[in-house]
Formats: sequence, C-alpha cells, structure tokens
Amino acid sequence: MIKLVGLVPLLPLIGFVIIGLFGKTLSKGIVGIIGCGSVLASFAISLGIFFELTGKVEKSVTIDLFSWITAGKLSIPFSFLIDPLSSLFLLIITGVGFLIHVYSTGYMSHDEGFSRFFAYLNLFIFFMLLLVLGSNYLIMFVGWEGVGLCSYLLIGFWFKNTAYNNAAKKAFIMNRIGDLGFLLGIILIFVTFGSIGYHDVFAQAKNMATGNPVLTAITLLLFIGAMGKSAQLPLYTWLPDAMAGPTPVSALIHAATMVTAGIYMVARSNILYTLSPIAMETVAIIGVCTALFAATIGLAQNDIKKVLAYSTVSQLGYMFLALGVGAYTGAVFHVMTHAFFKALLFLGAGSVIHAMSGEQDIRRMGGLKKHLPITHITFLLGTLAIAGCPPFSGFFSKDEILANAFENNKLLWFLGVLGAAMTTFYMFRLYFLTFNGDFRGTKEQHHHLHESPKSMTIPLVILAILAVVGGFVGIPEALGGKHFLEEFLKPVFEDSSFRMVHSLSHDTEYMLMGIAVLVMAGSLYYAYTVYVKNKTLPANEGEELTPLHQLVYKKYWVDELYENVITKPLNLFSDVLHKLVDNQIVDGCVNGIGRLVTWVSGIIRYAQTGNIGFYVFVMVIGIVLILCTQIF
Amino acid sequence: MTLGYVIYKLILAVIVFTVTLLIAMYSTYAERKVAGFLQDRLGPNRAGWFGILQPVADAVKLFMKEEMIPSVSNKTLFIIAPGLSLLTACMTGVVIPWGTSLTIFGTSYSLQVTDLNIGILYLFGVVSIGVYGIMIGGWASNNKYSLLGAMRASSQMISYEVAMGISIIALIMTTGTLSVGQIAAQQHGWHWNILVQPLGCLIFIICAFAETNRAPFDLPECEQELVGGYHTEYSSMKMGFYLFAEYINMFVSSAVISTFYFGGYNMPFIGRFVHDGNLLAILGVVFLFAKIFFGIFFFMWVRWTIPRFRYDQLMNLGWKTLIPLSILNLVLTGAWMMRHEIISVFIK
Amino acid sequence: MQPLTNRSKIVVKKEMSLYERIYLPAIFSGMMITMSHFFKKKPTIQYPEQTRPFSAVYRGQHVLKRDDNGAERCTACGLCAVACPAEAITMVAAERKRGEEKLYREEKYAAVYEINMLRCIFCGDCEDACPKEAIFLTDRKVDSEVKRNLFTYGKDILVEGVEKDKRVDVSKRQTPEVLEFKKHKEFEHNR
Amino acid sequence: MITTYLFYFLSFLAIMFGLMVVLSKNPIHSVLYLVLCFFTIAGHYVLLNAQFLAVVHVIVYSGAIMVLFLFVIMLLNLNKETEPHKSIWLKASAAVAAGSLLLVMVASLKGASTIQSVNTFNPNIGLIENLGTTLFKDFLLPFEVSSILLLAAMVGAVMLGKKSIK
Amino acid sequence: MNSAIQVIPLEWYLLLCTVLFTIGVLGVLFRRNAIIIFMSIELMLNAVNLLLVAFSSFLSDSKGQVFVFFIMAVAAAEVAVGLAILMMVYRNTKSSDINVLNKLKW
Repeated sequence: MIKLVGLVPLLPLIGFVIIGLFGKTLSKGIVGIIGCGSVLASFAISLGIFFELTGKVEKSVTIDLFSWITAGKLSIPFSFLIDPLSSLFLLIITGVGFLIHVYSTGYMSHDEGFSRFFAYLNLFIFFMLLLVLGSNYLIMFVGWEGVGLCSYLLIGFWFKNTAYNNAAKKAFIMNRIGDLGFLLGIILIFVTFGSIGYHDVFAQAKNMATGNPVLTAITLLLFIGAMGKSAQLPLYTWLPDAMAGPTPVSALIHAATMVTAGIYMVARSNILYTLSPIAMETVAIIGVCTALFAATIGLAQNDIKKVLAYSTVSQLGYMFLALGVGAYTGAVFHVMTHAFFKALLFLGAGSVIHAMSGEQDIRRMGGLKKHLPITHITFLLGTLAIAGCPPFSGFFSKDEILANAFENNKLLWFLGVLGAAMTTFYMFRLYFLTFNGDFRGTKEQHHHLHESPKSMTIPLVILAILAVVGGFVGIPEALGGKHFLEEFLKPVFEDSSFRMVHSLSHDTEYMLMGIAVLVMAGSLYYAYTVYVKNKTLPANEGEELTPLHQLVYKKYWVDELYENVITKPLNLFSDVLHKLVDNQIVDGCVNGIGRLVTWVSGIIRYAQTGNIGFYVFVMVIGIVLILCTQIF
Repeated sequence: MTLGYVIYKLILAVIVFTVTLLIAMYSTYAERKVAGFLQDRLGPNRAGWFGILQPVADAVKLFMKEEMIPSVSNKTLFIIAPGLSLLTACMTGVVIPWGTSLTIFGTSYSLQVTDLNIGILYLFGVVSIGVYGIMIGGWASNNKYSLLGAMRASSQMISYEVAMGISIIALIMTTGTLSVGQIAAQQHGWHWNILVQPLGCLIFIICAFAETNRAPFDLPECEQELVGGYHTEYSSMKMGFYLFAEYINMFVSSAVISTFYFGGYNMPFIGRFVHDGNLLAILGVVFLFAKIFFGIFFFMWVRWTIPRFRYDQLMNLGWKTLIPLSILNLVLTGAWMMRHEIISVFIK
Repeated sequence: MQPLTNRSKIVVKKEMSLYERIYLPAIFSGMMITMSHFFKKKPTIQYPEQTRPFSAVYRGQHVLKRDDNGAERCTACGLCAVACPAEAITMVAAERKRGEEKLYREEKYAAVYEINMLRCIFCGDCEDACPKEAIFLTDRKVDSEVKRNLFTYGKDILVEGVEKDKRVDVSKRQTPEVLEFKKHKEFEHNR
Repeated sequence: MITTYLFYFLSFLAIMFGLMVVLSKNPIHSVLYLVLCFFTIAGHYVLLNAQFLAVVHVIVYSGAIMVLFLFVIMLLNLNKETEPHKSIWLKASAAVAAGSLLLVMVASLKGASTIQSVNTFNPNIGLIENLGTTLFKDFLLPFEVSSILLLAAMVGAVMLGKKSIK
Repeated sequence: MNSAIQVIPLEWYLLLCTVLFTIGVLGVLFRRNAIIIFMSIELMLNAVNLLLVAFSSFLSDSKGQVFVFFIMAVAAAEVAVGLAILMMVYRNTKSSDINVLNKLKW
C-alpha cells in the first residue's frame, strides 16, 4: 500500500482537474460522486498505509517520486515521507475530508457554484495531503501555500458579497505575514544545514547543543508561520472572519485540517523545538494566551459560527500549549479529537443554519431540539466532547495537555483550566441558546424548520461516534489504559523524548482529572442556571453593555487596533513614496531619457523616405559593399 | 538494374495504371448502380448485360461531345489543369503494395511498384499537390463559380491535410516505419491497425472524404450553388478527366485506407489453409481488392446518404473538431507508448 | 393551426446532448436506412417490355364511336367543346346528304372534329357532356411526336374503324349504371 | 553519366523557372513557375540523396506554402491588369545592382578553398532515422523553440487575418 | 545511378545556388507587387536550403539537412504571418503595390 502513496494526493488532484474543467457540463450527481469518490479512494489507500505501517518495524519510509528541483548545490527530490505522524494526519484529512464532502453534497445542493465548490475542496485536499506527505520543508511549503490559496478561494466562495471577499483577502494577507516567517525559517534551515529534507535536517540537528541561537531563530521563524496558519495571537483575527465561507469549508479547513498545519509543522520539527527552550516557552505562552483570550471573546459572541471559530482559536491555543510544554503526542492527540468534535460542531451548526434558512444569530434560535433531533443529539455529544466531559474524546486529550502543563509550569496549568472552564461555559451557552427554550425566530423560519437530508446527517452521526470514542486511543496509564497513540507516535518523537519525562504520580493525575471534571461540571451548572433556569438572553444590538462585556463583545478592539497602528501608517508611507520618490525622481529620470531620444531622433528621421524599394536597393548595395570588403 | 528488372517494373506499372483506369471507369457505373439501389431504383441496365457497357457508352459520349474553351480563359492552363488532376491522381498507385511477391522461375517479383522508405510522405506529397489541378482549372476558366469552387477546394484540402497528417503521425508512431510496404506487412493476421488506432482511422477516413472532394465534402463542385464548381466551364473529355480523377482518387483512397488500417493484402486465418506462396500472393491481391471495393462502395454509400455540409460547418469540423481530435489521438498514442514510464513515476 | 395528421413533429431548437453532438450514431443510423433500401425490392417496371395494368377508369386517347351499323354517332352539337375546360376541341358541323345515312346516324354530323392533344387534360368532361354517347376516353396512350401540329388529332385518328376488329371497346366506361344515370334527364348534369 | 545530365537539366530548369518567376507579368504565372522551380530543387535534393527532405520540401513548399500564395492571389484577384510597373530606370538600376551582387558573390567563391571529401560519401545521412536522431538529440531545444515560433505565427496570422480588429 | 556528389563538384552547386539567390534578389528589386517580392524571398531561402543540403551531403553531416528543416519551419511561419499582413494591407489600400506603403517615414 505504501507504494501507492503517490495516488493519495493524485486522486483528489484528478478529481479537481475533472470537476474544474468539465464541472459545468457534468450533472451535480456526477460531480458529487467524483468529488467524494476521489477522497474516499484516498482514504482507503491511507487506511491501507496506516495498517501496513503499524505492522512494519521500520516506521519511516521515504518514497521518491521524481527529481524536482536541481540547481547548483540544491537538490530537492519530490518525495513523500510516510511515518506515524503523517499517516495519522492522512487518515484525519481524508477521513474527515470525505465525511465533509458527503455533507457538502447535501449542504451545497442548491448552490449554483456546486461544481466549483467541489473542485476547490478537492484541490484543498490535494494540497493538504501534499503538506503532510512531503519529505522536506519545500513540499510542505507548497502544500502550505496551496491550502492558503484554497482557503482564500473558499472563504470568498460567494464572491458577489464584498464583505466575504474582504474576509478572504484578510485571511490571505494575514497568512502571508506568517508565511514570510515560515519561508525565512526554511531559508535559514537551508543555510544552516545545507538541506531542507527532514531526514538530513533532523539528523544534523540532533547533534547540536540545546539552546543554540540559530536553532532558536529557526524555530521562532517557523513558529511565526504556524501563528499565521493556526491563528495564534496576534495573527488570529482572520479565522473568525473566515467564517464567511460555506459551513463545510469552516468545518474542513478552518477547524479540522488546515489550521492544524501549524501544529503538524511544529510537531514535525519537534527536535528543533526541543533543542531551543526559548522557542518552547514562547510557543507555550502564546498558546495559553491565545486559548484564554479567544475563550473570553467566545463568551460574548452571538453568531453561532463565530463562537465556534473563537472556540477553534482557543483549542488551537491548547494544542500549542501542549507543544510548548513538550507534549507533542498530546498536541497531535488533541488535533485528532478536535478534528472530530469541531468538525461535528461546525457541521451541526451548518445543519442548524440550513434549517434556519441562513440565520446564524443564536438570539434568533432556541428550542430547535424538537425539530432537529439528530442534529441536536450529535451537537450535544460534540459539546460534551469539547467541554472535556469524561469519557468523551475531549476529556482525554485535554487532560493529557493539562497534565503535561502542570508538570511543566503550574501557572500554565491554572490558565489552561481557566480556559477549559470558559470553554465549557460558552459551548453550553451556545447549546442551550440554540436547542433549549422557545423558538425566537420569525414565523417563516419556524415553518421552514426541518431536519437536514441524509447526506448531511450521516456524516454527523459518524463524526459523533468518532467524537465519543475517539479518545479511547489515548487513555492514560493512570486510568488503566494503554496509550496507543503514544506508542504509535513514539518513533517520531523519539529524539525529543528526553524532555518528556513522566514524573507525575498517578495520584496527582487523578487529582488533576478531578479538578478538570469539577471545573467542567461547575461551569456547566452555571451555564445551565443562567440560560435554562433564568432564561437569560444575550443583549440585543444597541443595548447598554457593561464595560467588560463591551470589551469582550467587541473582541478587545483588536481589529481596530491593527487598522490604526499598522494599516493606516503603511498607507501613508506608501503614499509618500508614490508621490515623491516614484513620481518625481524615478519618472523624472525615465522621462528625461525619453525626451533626449525624441530630440535626437527628430533630427535623424529625415533619412527615412518610406519607399520600401529604396530600402531594399540600399540594402543590396550594402551587401555588395560588405562582400567587397571581405574579398579585397 | 538489369533490363529484366526494368521490364518487370514497367509491366507492373502499366498493369497498375490500367487497372486503376479500369476501376475508375467502372466506378462511374458502380456509382450510378449504387445510387439507384440505395434509392430503390435499378440504375443503368440498358447498355449491355445489366448495363455493363454503360461506361463505354459514357466514354464515347464524352469523346463525341463538342469541345469548348471559353474565349476569356487562360488557354494553356485551362488545358493543362485536368491533365494535372488526372496525373496526380494516378501517381499515388506506385507505392501501394498490391500483394506480397510472386515467385516465377525462381525469381521473386514484388507486387509493389516501388517500396519507398518514405512511402507515406510520398503519398502525402502527391495528395498535397493534387489541389493544383483543381485550383488552376478553376482560375483558368475565368468564371466566378469556377473560382469559388477552386478556392473552396484549396482551403478545404489544406485544412483537412493537417488533421490527416496528424492522424498519420500517430499511425507512424505505432508502426515505427514510413514505408507503406512494411506497414502492410506488419498487419499480418489480426494485427490490423484499426484495432490500434480506431480514432486515427476514423479521422483518416473523414479526411480522405474531404481530400477526394466526395460528398458530404463536395463543396468545390456542388451543383446547386456553384453549378459544378471548378469544372463549370469544362466539357467533353476534359470534363471527363476531372471526373475520372475523382474516381481514381476514390480508388486510391480506398486502397490507402485498406493498406494503412485494414490489413492491406492480409487476411486473418488464410495462412492456415493456403501454404503455397504464389497462391497466397494472388489471394492477397484478391483480398486487397475486396477491401478496396468495399471502400469504394462505402464512399458511394456515404455520398448517397449524407447531405452536404455548409461551408462554415466544413471548416468548423476540420479545424475545431478533427484537428483537436487528431492531436488528442496523437497524445493518447504517445501516452500509451510511454505508459510504463508514466506509471512508474507514481507507483514505485 | 390544427395538425392534419398526428405524425407532425414540432421543431424544437434545443441544446444538443453530447451523444447527439458526436453525430456518428446518427450518421450510422442514416447509413443503415439507406442500406436497408439497398436490399429492398425495386418497384421499377421495365417499360417497353413490361407494362402496368391500367385502372378501369383510365382516361387516355379519345375515340369517336360508331353505332352498330357503322354510322358515326356524333351530331356535332358542340356540347363537348363547351364542356372542355382546356378548350381543346373544335369542330365544324355539316348537314347529312342523301345517301350518307350509312355513314352518319343523324341529320347533322361533324365535318371536322379536332382535339388538340397538347391542350387536352384528359378530364373526361367531354364524354360526360356528350348526349349521343359518341365520344369516349380509352385506355390507349397518345403517342409522342416530333412536331407540334401532329398533335392536333383529326377525325382520321379519332373515329374508330368500321370493321369489327377495328372497333374500340368502351364497355368499361359505358357501364349500365352510367347509361341508367344518363337517362334521367331531370338531373342538371344530363340536360 | 545520367546523373550529370540530370544535374545540368535540373539546374537549367531551376534557373529558367526562377527567371520566369521574376519576369512573368501575371502573378499567377509567377506562382506556378515558382512551384515548378521548387520541383526542380526537390529533384536536386533527390540527386543529393536527401529523399526525405525532397518529399518534405514538396509537401511544405508546393503543397502548403505555394497553395497559400495561389490562394491569396486568387482571393485578391491580382492579374496582369492590376500589376504595378516600375519605371525603366528603376528596372535598369535593379538589374545592375543584382548583377553586381552576383559578380561579387561569384568572385568571392573564386577565392574560397574547395572541399575534397567525396571519399567520405555516406548515402544514409538523408534517411529519416538519421535525420530524426540528429534532430531529436542534438537539436532538441531548437526543435521545441521552433514549435513555439510556429504557434506564434499561427496566432499572429489568425489575429491579422480577422475581418476587423477592435 | 550515382549520387550527385560522386560526379558533380561542389562548385557547381555553389554557382547554381548563387545564381538562384541572385534571381531572388533581382525579383525583390525588380517588382513592385508585394506578393512577388515575397515569393522572391522564398526563392532566396530555397537557394540557401539547396546549398545547405549540398554541403551536408558533401561533408556527410546530417546537421545541414536539419538546418534546412528549421528553415522550412521558419519559412512556413513567415508565409503565414506575411500573407496575413499582405491581406490586411490589401484590405486597407486596395493594392498590393509596395510603393503605396510609404507611411513609415518621419
């Protein structure tokens, strides 16, 4: 199966080419079949690769497809690296991707851009697979940029709406800032190690001293890239705006796969990070700050997708926290469980929006329990999972992260728990406001309420099952489980393992779990009191808010800050450059030369008669003369 | 180069020429017969047994007709043109392998007048200069209908030559030779090229129709709009030359199509029953002619079934359909030949 | 407009499907149609050797009948000329002389009786108009000629011979029903 | 022997037809003479054992390029009457210029050293296998570049030939 | 039948090609009809082609013939564009006389 790895990204690419070229002439059914089928086939192959890899002793296989770039010293093969980490990501991407494809056939069925949507989705899957499969940083970068492009295309999918286009542009430009860091990091890696293949780089890095400043620089630059892609503070503002895209896109790209590329990258470069403690600390601090910061914003949002978006930012912060404290397995574990329950939540939200004919404001919902039973159950399961309720998947992964954080730094742990409490609160706030109570929308909406079609509910159910049981691959030893995932991923993080000493006693772990569950339960109860018992509703637009609430509701005015501090001075500066330097100095030189030539040629042009015969005649005479000089 | 060799080649050439003319002659008869049958009529059946002498009667009629040369025409070119047409039509027969070789008194005599190693290119070259006869004739008549017909003929032939050439290139890629004799020899048994190149064969046949100016591509001479097109002003035997050239072209086209795509003189399974070389060669000639006759019949069958194209449709078909298709065929052929290399890139 | 038959098909200009745009299947089915005609029995009749049976009411060259005694029936009343829509019939009447009773049945007869066969449309109105049962259309064909004036048939061609074997049989056109019908003078037609 | 005579014959025809191209009044005749001239040159190619090139020459020049010329001349309906004439003085000066060019070139030939390598005669270099190998091995890049040239020419011709350019 | 290079000295080919080339030049100078001038240029190209083939045969080097190949490609491209230009010129000036095309001055 591993031999067929070339097909994994190729199939979605073929799907993209077919749908992209002939999409308009094909029927929606065929487009859906091609779109889903190519991803399903990739999933099947990925599954085969996964099982073949588990059975193998050698856990890292490099497949050379062809020689790609050869210039001077630089020789970059186009090759794929199959190891536990990439095979796990393959499964997540193709598996969740397939479910979301199926979901999209239902969700987008009435959209005129149906085939375009599927072409983009397939292209996205292709680039994402390239990102995780590449055996060097350049292929990863190609995939990285490719998914950025697809993200841009899909956020601005309904391009007739200017606001959506602006959101797409924002996402694109913010990502570019991060990508610049990433690119510089790659260049620095090449300069330092003379290669950008993972194998060479890590082998050389292993022998470097801890705290090497070059490594710190590299890791920090790479982390800037990760900040952009994975929406960390301060480059997170694009992700909430990215919710402008269709909901499956939010689920696939902006929750389950693309935003975890940063985690993947850091996890992939774990050796480099392990060897630079400063970078590790930066990652951890930024991670926990993002987790808290986004969670506070999430408390006050009223748009169902915005809440989930901030929740995603927050959860990504958790993952970075995990990376920062050296719990790479925990981060990957959380990536996996998060992919399940966040995709589930987004798709559930999509189902709700579908039922509400496009309404996204939770103040207009409520009482949907009766009308959308399947969505309701699955959404509840997803909420429990993200809240960290045992034994749902989120509990295990979050617990592992928190345990590692506790081990590393008590303050980080405390902030993490605080974030978890807020997560529970806002998620249940969302759940209660949406599904409990009375319906608050208009009459037409009420009349229109219906459960979504099979193609949408089946993925929901599958994802719900995964969200429930997904955590069992990583039951910690304290609970008598065997951490399968850790075993599986061990070869990847082998070299960094000296940082990951498990010194926590089982008692401490029990205590931590207990605290987490207690906090979760308390938060849940508080949310229940506020939104179910007291039936409090979020304030409507224009109502007076408390200053703190206002601060959170307005997302700390970060967007406005960026606008005033960065964008406006930059515009001013460019204006000055344009008016002074470009118009006066550069144009002056160019125009001066032009005027000089005009003046000279004005004199010379009288030699031209315009009679072609004359020219030919002169030419022949010239040839004769030249030949004469040759002979004599 | 012995004298005997020269005589043998001369005899062969003369036989080919005679047979070509004979078949062209009887093609006129066959055309009328086929047209009649397809239209629930009987066709000519008065001159001789089943009208078998009809071509002779036609020839006599054409010879007896009054010869007219328009006073405003360019007389030299007017007279040369039909001859040129007939000449180019007859020139193609020399590279077609009519059979394997006969062994008489221990000497082997090939049934191909000459096996050029660039036979296909020779065919192509002769076909490409075939347009001069029509163009010169149309221009020399100094008649607007003739000129229009000539222009149509030339642009049509140039357009369809491209698709024809590209489809032939795909054939050359699979056969790996430019020699017509070798192509015919390669197709022994069931190895007919149509099985390898079905799309190329289709394109070639369509282009052959266009190159011979046969319906549904007979725009250069369509009777309704152009009153006969390039031969409006021609009468008597000069007119006959043009008609003859058309039928010879049809015969040669059928022969070429049979040789290129339908196995030429080969017939599957015949090697099991017949072992005598000479008999086999003669049978080969018979088979080839059977195929050719079917080809000629097919030409007629199409003519009396399918209505004529409009001129823009003709150009659209040539440039927008056949040329892309033939390029696709070329690419597919190349991809098929390189399939192992391509697959090995993705599957290690 | 109401369709005359339900076989008519309304032409719809719609986008052709891919299958239709390939054309080859359509061409192939067309070729099959012509091929099926190739093997059909040909309806051709080899004319001079074979002839088609005429219908009973075929209207060919006219004949001027004589009665059983061999006298011409025509009295040159001119009704046929009046009835003729193509104005193909002309005649000159003459009085029967004594001694000519054998030749002409009544006192008046046509001295000249000419039908221009190029004008005649073989409608048969003349035989309907004739009160004397003198003119009939027969199943004989009008021969081709090379000069126009030869198509003006005079009495020499039109009148049947006296001899038994030269008589033209018109019993098919002079059926008892027709005779019976003609007796009824109250009909406008027969007046 | 026969080759020598053929060479003389073909050379004579080539020069004669070439002159007729220049001298004939009617453009159509010019085109037809040029076609004949090209046939004689194809004959020369055959004499030089370049059969493949000879056939390609016939296909490309006689079969395509000259047909295009003929086509254009017919389309523009150019004939003897519309033919522009040059003044006799200009013609004379043209003849003198061309004559002097011939003179100078022949004079330069006189000084050139002659090639004596008949003994390395290889009748196979004109074969298609040989040419193909050279073309696709040594001249692969120029070959590909020429395809771009042809594409550019095609696009250019289509653009120029359009009825109206807006 | 011998090949030409065994019996004909190369000088004859040089001479023949020179003469053909000069005829082409003469045509360009002599005529005012743009199409005839164009044809004269084709004649010059063919003179060079013939010379290249002659050299190729005499030196037993197939590169010369490959060059002829390229010249043919260039000639085809040139004719396509050139004739299109001539058509445009004719359409605009109703003449194929090159002396009409004297707008390209000052």
